[in-house]
Amino acid sequence: MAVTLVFLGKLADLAGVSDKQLEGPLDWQGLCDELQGPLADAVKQDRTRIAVNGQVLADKTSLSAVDGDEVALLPPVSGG
Amino acid sequence: MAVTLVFLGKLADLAGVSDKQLEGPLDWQGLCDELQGPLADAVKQDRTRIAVNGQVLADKTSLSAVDGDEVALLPPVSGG
Amino acid sequence: MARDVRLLTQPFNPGQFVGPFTNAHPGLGGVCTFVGEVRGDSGVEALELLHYERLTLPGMEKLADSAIERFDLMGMLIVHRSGVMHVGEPIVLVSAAAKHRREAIEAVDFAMDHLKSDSWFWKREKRADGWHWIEPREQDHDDLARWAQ
Amino acid sequence: MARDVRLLTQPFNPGQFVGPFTNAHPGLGGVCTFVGEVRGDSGVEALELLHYERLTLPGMEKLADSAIERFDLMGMLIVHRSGVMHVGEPIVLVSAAAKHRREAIEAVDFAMDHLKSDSWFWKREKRADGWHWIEPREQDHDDLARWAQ
Repeated sequence: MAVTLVFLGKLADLAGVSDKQLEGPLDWQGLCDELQGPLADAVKQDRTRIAVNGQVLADKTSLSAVDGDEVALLPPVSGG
Repeated sequence: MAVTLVFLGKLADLAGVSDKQLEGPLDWQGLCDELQGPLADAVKQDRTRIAVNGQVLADKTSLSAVDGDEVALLPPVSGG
Repeated sequence: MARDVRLLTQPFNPGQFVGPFTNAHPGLGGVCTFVGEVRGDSGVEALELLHYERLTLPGMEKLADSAIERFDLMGMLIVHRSGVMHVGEPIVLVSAAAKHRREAIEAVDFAMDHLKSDSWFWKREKRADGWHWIEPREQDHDDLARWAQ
Repeated sequence: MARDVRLLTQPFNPGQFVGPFTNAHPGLGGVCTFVGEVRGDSGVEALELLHYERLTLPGMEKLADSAIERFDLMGMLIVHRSGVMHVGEPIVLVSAAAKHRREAIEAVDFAMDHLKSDSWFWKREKRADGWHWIEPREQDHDDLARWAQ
């Protein structure tokens, strides 16, 4: 069991993978420490949001995930 | 050859027929003389219009039809 | 095929017209379609629409042309019934094909408002006590006024 | 059947959904349908839509529910593609069934504006020089703002 990070849209391109396992617990600072370069910049952008187990966080810096959680990193949607 | 009067919508009910032949020429006064009762009243109403050979008259009192013409009496449309 | 306008006296299946209309416009962005049917409420047993050959179809063709121009459509399809219809039968079908969705949707809205209150049809409804001629509703005139230039 | 929302990963034929949807609502006055396809202009060879299982379908279901309530619909159908699509393939189908035409047309307009700019999809286009991620257009945000309460 771990925290699963899911990269959506262009974040998957920047990460080079569509998902990744991290050891929990994971908070916003821990996430920022984990990511580097353009991927870290994109995740920190205002319009990039975070969902935990399908619930979108109102404030992504309040992230608090534990082993077993799925943390999705959501760049701005382009719509259907 | 004659002038053909065509009664549309409820005017056909009031006339008891859907069309009728009259000897031409036919003007507005001649038409009014020809029709009676509720049918005459309905034709004189502002919202009832007249078309000659498929052309709707801007002013129905300018009617001037000759033998061979089709004169349609058009009550207010109800739409499709 | 920019304009396809038909006046039918027999029941029709909307799908048989919309498929070929869509396929006739390769490269389109979207197709909006409205199908109006005889409603089942309010005790109406049947509906009759009467038309006048020399005005009704030419009027619908002019309406389609003006929608095509106003909304920059690739094409417009109008199929309208005349005659006696029963609950659940389609009365009217309007489809607009366009590069962009808003134009297609607005063109259908525009065409329906005009067909409902400004086309050459006379309508009567059969209820338990017989046939009744129908006048246009106030709401239809209000709808039409939205499109005044 | 008030709400029918589907996320498909394979090409679909709009007619196969609209017919049964219409038949499932006897007594309706009208059905408005919009079908959006991959446009053929501007050098796009293919389009890919990516979705996120835990948000995309639930989001569309919530959208359908809110349209049904806001426009007093008898039913709403939303079918949306995900995956790689080519020119001419349907991307999205929205149908609204209602007693009256204006509600059906406005509900489709509302649902399409939300789907185009406020649904959980990420889009990229393949051009001669490769794949490009697409951001929402300003126009889409303006369209959406029309529906603010």
